[in-house]
Amino acid sequence: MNISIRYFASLRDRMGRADDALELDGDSATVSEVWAKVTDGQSIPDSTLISVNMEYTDADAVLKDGDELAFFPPVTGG
Amino acid sequence: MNISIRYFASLRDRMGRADDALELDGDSATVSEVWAKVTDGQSIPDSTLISVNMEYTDADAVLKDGDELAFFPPVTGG
Amino acid sequence: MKVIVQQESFSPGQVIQEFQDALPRGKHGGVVSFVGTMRDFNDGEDVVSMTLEHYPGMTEKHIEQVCAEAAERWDIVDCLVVHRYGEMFPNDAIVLVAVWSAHRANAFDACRFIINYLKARAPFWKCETTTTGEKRWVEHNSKDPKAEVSDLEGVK
Amino acid sequence: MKVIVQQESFSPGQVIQEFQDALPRGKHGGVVSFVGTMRDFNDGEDVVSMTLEHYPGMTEKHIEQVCAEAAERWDIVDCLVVHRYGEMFPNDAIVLVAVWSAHRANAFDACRFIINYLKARAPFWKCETTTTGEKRWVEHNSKDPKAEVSDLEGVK
Repeated sequence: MNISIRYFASLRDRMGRADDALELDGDSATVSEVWAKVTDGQSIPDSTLISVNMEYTDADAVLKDGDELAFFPPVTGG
Repeated sequence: MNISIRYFASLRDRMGRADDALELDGDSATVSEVWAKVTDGQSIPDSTLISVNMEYTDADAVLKDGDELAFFPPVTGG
Repeated sequence: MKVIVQQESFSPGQVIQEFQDALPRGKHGGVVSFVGTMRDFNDGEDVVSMTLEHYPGMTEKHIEQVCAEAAERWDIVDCLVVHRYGEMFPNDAIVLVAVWSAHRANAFDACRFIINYLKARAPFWKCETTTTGEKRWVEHNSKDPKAEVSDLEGVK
Repeated sequence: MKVIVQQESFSPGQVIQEFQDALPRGKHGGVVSFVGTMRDFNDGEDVVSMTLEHYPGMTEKHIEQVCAEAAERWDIVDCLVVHRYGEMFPNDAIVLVAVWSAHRANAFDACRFIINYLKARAPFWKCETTTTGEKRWVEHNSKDPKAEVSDLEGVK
Protein backbone atom coordinates (compact mmCIF):
# COMPACT_ATOMS: atom_id res chain seq x y z
CA MET A 1 0.00 0.00 0.00
CA ASN A 2 1.00 3.63 -0.56
CA ILE A 3 1.36 6.26 2.17
CA SER A 4 2.32 9.87 1.65
CA ILE A 5 4.11 11.60 4.52
CA ARG A 6 4.57 15.30 5.21
CA TYR A 7 6.92 17.02 7.63
CA PHE A 8 6.48 20.59 8.83
CA ALA A 9 8.50 23.37 10.42
CA SER A 10 11.48 22.39 12.64
CA LEU A 11 10.72 18.71 12.06
CA ARG A 12 11.01 19.21 8.31
CA ASP A 13 14.36 20.94 8.90
CA ARG A 14 15.53 17.96 10.99
CA MET A 15 14.37 15.45 8.40
CA GLY A 16 16.01 17.43 5.62
CA ARG A 17 12.93 17.01 3.42
CA ALA A 18 9.28 18.08 3.29
CA ASP A 19 7.70 14.79 2.31
CA ASP A 20 8.09 11.10 1.59
CA ALA A 21 6.12 8.69 -0.54
CA LEU A 22 6.23 5.20 0.92
CA GLU A 23 5.30 1.89 -0.62
CA LEU A 24 4.67 -0.73 2.08
CA ASP A 25 4.06 -4.44 1.89
CA GLY A 26 0.83 -5.69 3.43
CA ASP A 27 -2.41 -3.74 3.85
CA SER A 28 -1.92 -2.04 7.20
CA ALA A 29 0.79 -0.33 9.27
CA THR A 30 0.84 1.85 12.36
CA VAL A 31 2.13 5.40 12.48
CA SER A 32 5.05 4.25 14.67
CA GLU A 33 6.04 1.62 12.12
CA VAL A 34 6.05 4.18 9.33
CA TRP A 35 8.13 6.61 11.43
CA ALA A 36 10.67 3.86 12.15
CA LYS A 37 10.81 3.13 8.44
CA VAL A 38 11.62 6.71 7.41
CA THR A 39 14.13 7.28 10.25
CA ASP A 40 16.05 4.01 10.24
CA GLY A 41 14.40 2.61 13.31
CA GLN A 42 14.09 5.63 15.58
CA SER A 43 11.12 6.27 17.85
CA ILE A 44 8.93 9.35 17.50
CA PRO A 45 10.37 12.32 19.44
CA ASP A 46 8.39 13.60 22.43
CA SER A 47 5.84 16.30 21.74
CA THR A 48 5.65 15.47 18.03
CA LEU A 49 2.11 15.88 16.73
CA ILE A 50 0.64 13.43 14.25
CA SER A 51 -2.19 13.74 11.78
CA VAL A 52 -3.73 11.32 9.34
CA ASN A 53 -5.78 12.82 6.53
CA MET A 54 -5.65 16.14 8.38
CA GLU A 55 -7.13 14.87 11.66
CA TYR A 56 -5.04 14.57 14.83
CA THR A 57 -4.23 11.05 15.89
CA ASP A 58 -1.57 9.13 17.81
CA ALA A 59 1.34 6.80 17.14
CA ASP A 60 -0.81 3.66 17.42
CA ALA A 61 -3.18 4.71 14.65
CA VAL A 62 -3.46 2.18 11.84
CA LEU A 63 -2.90 3.47 8.32
CA LYS A 64 -4.54 2.31 5.14
CA ASP A 65 -3.70 2.65 1.49
CA GLY A 66 -3.71 6.25 0.24
CA ASP A 67 -3.52 7.90 3.67
CA GLU A 68 -1.76 11.24 4.10
CA LEU A 69 0.30 11.12 7.28
CA ALA A 70 1.96 14.20 8.78
CA PHE A 71 4.44 14.84 11.59
CA PHE A 72 4.99 18.26 13.12
CA PRO A 73 6.10 20.11 16.28
CA PRO A 74 3.67 21.87 18.66
CA VAL A 75 1.64 24.48 16.80
CA THR A 76 2.36 28.17 17.40
CA GLY A 77 -0.28 30.07 15.45
CA GLY A 78 -2.65 32.80 16.52
CA MET B 1 -27.92 77.36 51.04
CA ASN B 2 -28.16 76.86 47.29
CA ILE B 3 -28.69 73.53 45.54
CA SER B 4 -28.88 73.01 41.79
CA ILE B 5 -30.99 70.09 40.58
CA ARG B 6 -30.95 68.34 37.22
CA TYR B 7 -33.48 65.92 35.74
CA PHE B 8 -32.72 63.57 32.88
CA ALA B 9 -34.54 61.52 30.25
CA SER B 10 -38.08 60.30 31.09
CA LEU B 11 -37.85 61.90 34.52
CA ARG B 12 -37.18 65.28 32.95
CA ASP B 13 -40.22 64.74 30.71
CA ARG B 14 -42.34 63.96 33.78
CA MET B 15 -41.05 66.98 35.68
CA GLY B 16 -41.64 69.22 32.66
CA ARG B 17 -38.24 70.87 33.15
CA ALA B 18 -34.54 70.03 32.97
CA ASP B 19 -33.35 71.74 36.15
CA ASP B 20 -34.18 73.67 39.28
CA ALA B 21 -32.22 76.11 41.40
CA LEU B 22 -33.26 75.87 45.02
CA GLU B 23 -32.53 78.22 47.90
CA LEU B 24 -33.05 76.45 51.23
CA ASP B 25 -33.05 77.73 54.79
CA GLY B 26 -30.51 76.13 57.13
CA ASP B 27 -27.18 74.56 56.16
CA SER B 28 -28.16 70.97 55.41
CA ALA B 29 -30.96 69.00 53.80
CA THR B 30 -31.37 65.40 52.63
CA VAL B 31 -32.02 64.36 49.05
CA SER B 32 -35.53 63.20 50.06
CA GLU B 33 -36.33 66.58 51.52
CA VAL B 34 -35.24 68.35 48.36
CA TRP B 35 -37.31 65.99 46.20
CA ALA B 36 -40.37 66.64 48.39
CA LYS B 37 -39.78 70.37 47.95
CA VAL B 38 -39.69 70.27 44.15
CA THR B 39 -42.66 67.88 43.82
CA ASP B 40 -45.06 69.29 46.42
CA GLY B 41 -44.43 66.61 48.98
CA GLN B 42 -44.15 63.45 46.89
CA SER B 43 -41.73 60.64 47.62
CA ILE B 44 -39.02 59.58 45.17
CA PRO B 45 -40.36 57.06 42.63
CA ASP B 46 -38.95 53.53 42.75
CA SER B 47 -35.88 52.84 40.64
CA THR B 48 -34.98 56.53 40.41
CA LEU B 49 -31.20 57.01 40.50
CA ILE B 50 -29.65 59.84 42.44
CA SER B 51 -26.28 61.56 42.11
CA VAL B 52 -24.66 64.36 44.04
CA ASN B 53 -21.78 66.13 42.35
CA MET B 54 -21.78 63.36 39.75
CA GLU B 55 -21.36 60.45 42.19
CA TYR B 56 -24.15 57.97 42.87
CA THR B 57 -25.78 58.26 46.26
CA ASP B 58 -29.12 57.55 47.95
CA ALA B 59 -32.14 59.44 49.24
CA ASP B 60 -30.69 59.82 52.74
CA ALA B 61 -27.58 61.66 51.58
CA VAL B 62 -27.10 65.05 53.18
CA LEU B 63 -26.56 68.01 50.87
CA LYS B 64 -24.44 71.05 51.43
CA ASP B 65 -24.31 74.49 49.88
CA GLY B 66 -23.40 74.46 46.20
CA ASP B 67 -24.10 70.77 45.58
CA GLU B 68 -25.34 69.61 42.19
CA LEU B 69 -28.07 67.03 42.72
CA ALA B 70 -29.47 64.92 39.86
CA PHE B 71 -32.39 62.52 39.47
CA PHE B 72 -32.71 60.09 36.59
CA PRO B 73 -34.19 56.75 35.50
CA PRO B 74 -32.13 53.54 35.11
CA VAL B 75 -29.31 54.06 32.63
CA THR B 76 -29.51 52.43 29.20
CA GLY B 77 -26.20 53.18 27.51
CA GLY B 78 -23.72 50.89 25.83
CA MET C 1 -6.38 55.18 28.94
CA LYS C 2 -8.66 57.28 26.78
CA VAL C 3 -12.39 57.91 27.14
CA ILE C 4 -14.21 59.80 24.41
CA VAL C 5 -17.90 60.75 24.59
CA GLN C 6 -18.84 62.32 21.28
CA GLN C 7 -21.79 63.21 19.08
CA GLU C 8 -20.11 62.38 15.76
CA SER C 9 -20.29 58.94 14.21
CA PHE C 10 -17.05 56.96 14.17
CA SER C 11 -15.45 53.99 12.51
CA PRO C 12 -14.42 51.48 15.23
CA GLY C 13 -11.69 49.86 13.15
CA GLN C 14 -10.10 53.18 12.27
CA VAL C 15 -10.23 54.48 15.85
CA ILE C 16 -8.65 51.26 17.16
CA GLN C 17 -5.90 51.38 14.54
CA GLU C 18 -5.02 55.01 15.24
CA PHE C 19 -4.89 54.40 18.98
CA GLN C 20 -2.79 51.27 18.52
CA ASP C 21 -0.32 53.05 16.23
CA ALA C 22 0.44 55.44 19.11
CA LEU C 23 1.04 52.69 21.70
CA PRO C 24 4.58 51.76 22.76
CA ARG C 25 5.70 49.09 20.34
CA GLY C 26 5.98 45.46 21.21
CA LYS C 27 4.34 45.50 24.62
CA HIS C 28 0.97 44.09 23.67
CA GLY C 29 0.24 40.87 21.89
CA GLY C 30 -3.29 41.68 20.98
CA VAL C 31 -6.44 43.70 21.40
CA VAL C 32 -9.90 42.58 22.44
CA SER C 33 -12.75 44.87 21.49
CA PHE C 34 -16.48 45.10 21.87
CA VAL C 35 -18.55 47.23 19.48
CA GLY C 36 -22.23 47.79 20.22
CA THR C 37 -24.35 48.62 17.20
CA MET C 38 -27.76 50.24 16.91
CA ARG C 39 -30.44 47.74 15.92
CA ASP C 40 -33.33 48.57 13.62
CA PHE C 41 -35.97 46.96 15.75
CA ASN C 42 -36.75 46.64 19.43
CA ASP C 43 -39.73 45.19 21.28
CA GLY C 44 -41.19 44.09 17.95
CA GLU C 45 -41.26 47.55 16.37
CA ASP C 46 -39.11 49.11 13.67
CA VAL C 47 -36.87 51.84 14.97
CA VAL C 48 -35.84 54.55 12.51
CA SER C 49 -33.55 56.52 14.77
CA MET C 50 -32.37 56.77 18.35
CA THR C 51 -31.30 59.67 20.49
CA LEU C 52 -28.90 59.04 23.33
CA GLU C 53 -29.02 61.54 26.15
CA HIS C 54 -26.18 61.71 28.64
CA TYR C 55 -25.06 63.66 31.69
CA PRO C 56 -22.00 65.59 30.48
CA GLY C 57 -19.20 65.30 32.99
CA MET C 58 -20.73 62.49 35.04
CA THR C 59 -20.73 60.16 32.05
CA GLU C 60 -17.03 60.62 31.30
CA LYS C 61 -16.16 60.43 34.99
CA HIS C 62 -17.87 57.09 35.48
CA ILE C 63 -16.47 55.49 32.34
CA GLU C 64 -13.01 56.62 33.48
CA GLN C 65 -13.64 55.09 36.91
CA VAL C 66 -14.65 51.79 35.32
CA CYS C 67 -11.51 51.78 33.14
CA ALA C 68 -9.30 52.60 36.13
CA GLU C 69 -10.89 49.77 38.08
CA ALA C 70 -10.26 47.37 35.18
CA ALA C 71 -6.61 48.50 35.01
CA GLU C 72 -6.25 47.78 38.72
CA ARG C 73 -7.74 44.30 38.49
CA TRP C 74 -6.00 43.11 35.34
CA ASP C 75 -2.56 43.60 33.88
CA ILE C 76 -3.36 45.51 30.71
CA VAL C 77 -1.31 47.81 28.46
CA ASP C 78 -4.02 50.35 27.64
CA CYS C 79 -7.71 50.80 26.98
CA LEU C 80 -9.91 52.99 24.83
CA VAL C 81 -13.63 53.72 25.13
CA VAL C 82 -15.67 55.69 22.61
CA HIS C 83 -19.36 56.28 23.27
CA ARG C 84 -21.73 58.37 21.17
CA TYR C 85 -24.58 60.59 22.28
CA GLY C 86 -27.18 62.48 20.24
CA GLU C 87 -29.08 61.13 17.25
CA MET C 88 -28.01 57.94 15.53
CA PHE C 89 -29.33 55.50 12.97
CA PRO C 90 -29.54 51.72 12.49
CA ASN C 91 -26.16 50.01 12.12
CA ASP C 92 -24.29 52.97 13.62
CA ALA C 93 -21.67 52.03 16.18
CA ILE C 94 -22.86 53.28 19.58
CA VAL C 95 -20.00 52.18 21.77
CA LEU C 96 -16.49 50.80 21.42
CA VAL C 97 -14.42 49.27 24.21
CA ALA C 98 -10.90 48.14 23.26
CA VAL C 99 -8.28 46.67 25.59
CA TRP C 100 -4.66 45.90 24.76
CA SER C 101 -2.62 43.48 26.86
CA ALA C 102 0.38 41.19 26.72
CA HIS C 103 -1.76 38.16 27.56
CA ARG C 104 -5.12 37.90 25.88
CA ALA C 105 -6.94 36.49 28.92
CA ASN C 106 -6.49 39.84 30.68
CA ALA C 107 -7.75 41.76 27.66
CA PHE C 108 -10.86 39.57 27.46
CA ASP C 109 -11.62 39.93 31.17
CA ALA C 110 -10.98 43.68 31.27
CA CYS C 111 -12.98 44.42 28.10
CA ARG C 112 -15.94 42.46 29.38
CA PHE C 113 -15.75 44.14 32.77
CA ILE C 114 -15.64 47.61 31.22
CA ILE C 115 -18.63 47.16 28.91
CA ASN C 116 -20.68 45.48 31.66
CA TYR C 117 -20.02 48.17 34.23
CA LEU C 118 -20.31 50.96 31.68
CA LYS C 119 -23.80 49.69 30.86
CA ALA C 120 -24.65 49.47 34.55
CA ARG C 121 -23.23 52.81 35.67
CA ALA C 122 -22.60 55.35 32.91
CA PRO C 123 -25.49 57.85 32.70
CA PHE C 124 -26.88 57.41 29.19
CA TRP C 125 -30.53 57.10 28.20
CA LYS C 126 -31.82 55.78 24.89
CA CYS C 127 -34.89 57.30 23.27
CA GLU C 128 -36.16 55.50 20.17
CA THR C 129 -38.19 56.93 17.30
CA THR C 130 -40.35 54.26 15.63
CA THR C 131 -41.70 54.25 12.07
CA THR C 132 -44.97 55.72 13.34
CA GLY C 133 -43.04 58.74 14.61
CA GLU C 134 -43.55 57.76 18.23
CA LYS C 135 -40.68 58.56 20.59
CA ARG C 136 -40.19 56.24 23.54
CA TRP C 137 -37.60 55.92 26.25
CA VAL C 138 -35.90 52.53 26.50
CA GLU C 139 -36.56 51.50 30.10
CA HIS C 140 -34.01 48.73 30.48
CA ASN C 141 -30.98 47.71 28.49
CA SER C 142 -31.90 44.05 28.42
CA LYS C 143 -35.12 42.11 28.25
CA ASP C 144 -33.59 39.77 30.76
CA PRO C 145 -32.15 41.89 33.59
CA LYS C 146 -31.17 38.73 35.46
CA ALA C 147 -28.85 37.76 32.61
CA GLU C 148 -27.10 41.13 32.89
CA VAL C 149 -26.63 40.76 36.60
CA SER C 150 -25.24 37.25 36.39
CA ASP C 151 -22.92 38.42 33.64
CA LEU C 152 -21.70 41.20 35.93
CA GLU C 153 -21.14 38.77 38.75
CA GLY C 154 -19.24 36.50 36.42
CA VAL C 155 -16.44 39.01 36.09
CA LYS C 156 -16.23 40.15 39.70
CA MET D 1 -19.24 31.49 9.34
CA LYS D 2 -16.20 32.41 7.32
CA VAL D 3 -12.61 31.23 7.70
CA ILE D 4 -9.90 32.86 5.59
CA VAL D 5 -6.25 31.74 5.62
CA GLN D 6 -4.31 34.15 3.45
CA GLN D 7 -0.83 35.41 2.71
CA GLU D 8 -1.81 39.06 2.15
CA SER D 9 -1.85 41.59 4.97
CA PHE D 10 -5.28 42.81 6.03
CA SER D 11 -6.92 45.61 7.98
CA PRO D 12 -8.96 44.05 10.82
CA GLY D 13 -11.37 46.98 11.11
CA GLN D 14 -12.12 46.99 7.40
CA VAL D 15 -12.62 43.23 7.23
CA ILE D 16 -14.98 43.32 10.23
CA GLN D 17 -16.98 46.19 8.75
CA GLU D 18 -17.37 44.51 5.37
CA PHE D 19 -18.47 41.24 6.94
CA GLN D 20 -20.90 43.04 9.25
CA ASP D 21 -22.44 45.02 6.36
CA ALA D 22 -23.42 41.71 4.76
CA LEU D 23 -25.08 40.28 7.89
CA PRO D 24 -28.87 40.20 8.21
CA ARG D 25 -29.83 43.52 9.77
CA GLY D 26 -30.94 43.93 13.33
CA LYS D 27 -30.14 40.46 14.61
CA HIS D 28 -26.94 41.22 16.46
CA GLY D 29 -26.37 43.81 19.14
CA GLY D 30 -22.63 43.77 18.98
CA VAL D 31 -19.39 42.19 17.94
CA VAL D 32 -16.49 40.99 20.08
CA SER D 33 -13.16 40.65 18.34
CA PHE D 34 -9.62 39.60 19.10
CA VAL D 35 -6.73 40.77 16.93
CA GLY D 36 -3.29 39.26 17.49
CA THR D 37 -0.41 41.44 16.35
CA MET D 38 3.20 40.61 15.57
CA ARG D 39 5.57 41.90 18.24
CA ASP D 40 9.01 43.28 17.49
CA PHE D 41 10.77 41.34 20.20
CA ASN D 42 10.59 37.88 21.72
CA ASP D 43 12.77 36.13 24.28
CA GLY D 44 14.77 39.32 24.71
CA GLU D 45 15.80 39.67 21.08
CA ASP D 46 14.62 42.05 18.38
CA VAL D 47 12.64 40.35 15.67
CA VAL D 48 12.69 41.92 12.21
CA SER D 49 10.31 39.56 10.46
CA MET D 50 8.38 36.38 10.97
CA THR D 51 7.36 33.62 8.62
CA LEU D 52 4.30 31.58 9.44
CA GLU D 53 4.17 28.13 7.95
CA HIS D 54 0.88 26.26 7.81
CA TYR D 55 -0.55 22.97 6.58
CA PRO D 56 -2.88 24.00 3.75
CA GLY D 57 -6.18 22.23 4.07
CA MET D 58 -5.70 20.98 7.61
CA THR D 59 -5.39 24.52 8.96
CA GLU D 60 -8.67 25.71 7.43
CA LYS D 61 -10.40 22.47 8.44
CA HIS D 62 -9.45 22.81 12.09
CA ILE D 63 -10.32 26.49 12.37
CA GLU D 64 -13.69 25.65 10.83
CA GLN D 65 -14.16 22.84 13.36
CA VAL D 66 -13.41 25.21 16.24
CA CYS D 67 -15.90 27.78 14.88
CA ALA D 68 -18.57 25.12 14.44
CA GLU D 69 -18.00 23.94 18.00
CA ALA D 70 -18.34 27.52 19.28
CA ALA D 71 -21.58 27.94 17.33
CA GLU D 72 -22.91 24.78 18.94
CA ARG D 73 -22.03 25.86 22.47
CA TRP D 74 -23.14 29.49 22.28
CA ASP D 75 -26.03 31.26 20.62
CA ILE D 76 -24.19 33.45 18.13
CA VAL D 77 -25.24 35.16 14.90
CA ASP D 78 -22.02 34.65 12.94
CA CYS D 79 -18.25 34.50 13.19
CA LEU D 80 -15.27 35.41 11.06
CA VAL D 81 -11.66 34.25 11.34
CA VAL D 82 -8.78 35.61 9.26
CA HIS D 83 -5.30 34.18 9.76
CA ARG D 84 -2.19 35.04 7.79
CA TYR D 85 0.66 32.81 6.69
CA GLY D 86 3.95 33.64 4.97
CA GLU D 87 6.24 36.54 5.82
CA MET D 88 5.07 39.37 8.06
CA PHE D 89 6.53 42.32 9.93
CA PRO D 90 6.19 43.95 13.36
CA ASN D 91 2.77 45.43 14.05
CA ASP D 92 1.12 43.40 11.30
CA ALA D 93 -2.16 41.76 12.27
CA ILE D 94 -1.59 38.00 12.33
CA VAL D 95 -5.05 36.79 13.31
CA LEU D 96 -8.55 38.18 13.67
CA VAL D 97 -11.44 36.42 15.40
CA ALA D 98 -14.78 38.27 15.37
CA VAL D 99 -18.08 37.01 16.78
CA TRP D 100 -21.49 38.65 16.41
CA SER D 101 -24.35 37.83 18.77
CA ALA D 102 -27.58 39.22 20.17
CA HIS D 103 -26.24 39.05 23.73
CA ARG D 104 -22.68 40.12 24.28
CA ALA D 105 -21.89 37.44 26.89
CA ASN D 106 -22.16 34.80 24.15
CA ALA D 107 -19.91 36.78 21.81
CA PHE D 108 -17.25 37.14 24.52
CA ASP D 109 -17.33 33.44 25.39
CA ALA D 110 -17.33 32.24 21.79
CA CYS D 111 -14.56 34.62 20.67
CA ARG D 112 -12.35 33.54 23.54
CA PHE D 113 -13.05 29.89 22.88
CA ILE D 114 -12.19 30.23 19.18
CA ILE D 115 -8.86 32.01 19.67
CA ASN D 116 -7.84 29.64 22.49
CA TYR D 117 -8.61 26.49 20.54
CA LEU D 118 -7.26 27.91 17.29
CA LYS D 119 -3.94 28.49 19.07
CA ALA D 120 -4.03 24.99 20.51
CA ARG D 121 -5.10 23.09 17.39
CA ALA D 122 -4.62 24.95 14.10
CA PRO D 123 -1.38 23.85 12.40
CA PHE D 124 0.70 27.02 12.13
CA TRP D 125 4.38 27.42 13.00
CA LYS D 126 6.16 30.70 13.59
CA CYS D 127 9.75 31.19 12.46
CA GLU D 128 11.37 34.45 13.55
CA THR D 129 14.23 36.30 11.89
CA THR D 130 16.24 38.36 14.41
CA THR D 131 18.37 41.45 13.73
CA THR D 132 21.45 39.19 13.50
CA GLY D 133 19.82 37.38 10.60
CA GLU D 134 19.27 34.23 12.65
CA LYS D 135 16.12 32.28 11.89
CA ARG D 136 14.58 30.35 14.76
CA TRP D 137 11.39 28.39 15.23
CA VAL D 138 9.12 29.54 18.04
CA GLU D 139 8.73 26.44 20.19
CA HIS D 140 5.74 27.43 22.28
CA ASN D 141 3.12 30.11 21.96
CA SER D 142 3.38 31.25 25.54
CA LYS D 143 6.17 31.53 28.04
CA ASP D 144 3.72 30.24 30.59
CA PRO D 145 2.06 27.14 29.13
CA LYS D 146 0.16 26.64 32.37
CA ALA D 147 -1.59 29.99 31.87
CA GLU D 148 -2.69 28.88 28.42
CA VAL D 149 -4.07 25.63 29.71
CA SER D 150 -6.00 27.21 32.57
CA ASP D 151 -7.39 29.76 30.14
CA LEU D 152 -8.57 26.92 27.93
CA GLU D 153 -10.21 25.22 30.85
CA GLY D 154 -11.89 28.45 31.83
CA VAL D 155 -14.05 28.42 28.74
CA LYS D 156 -14.95 24.74 28.68
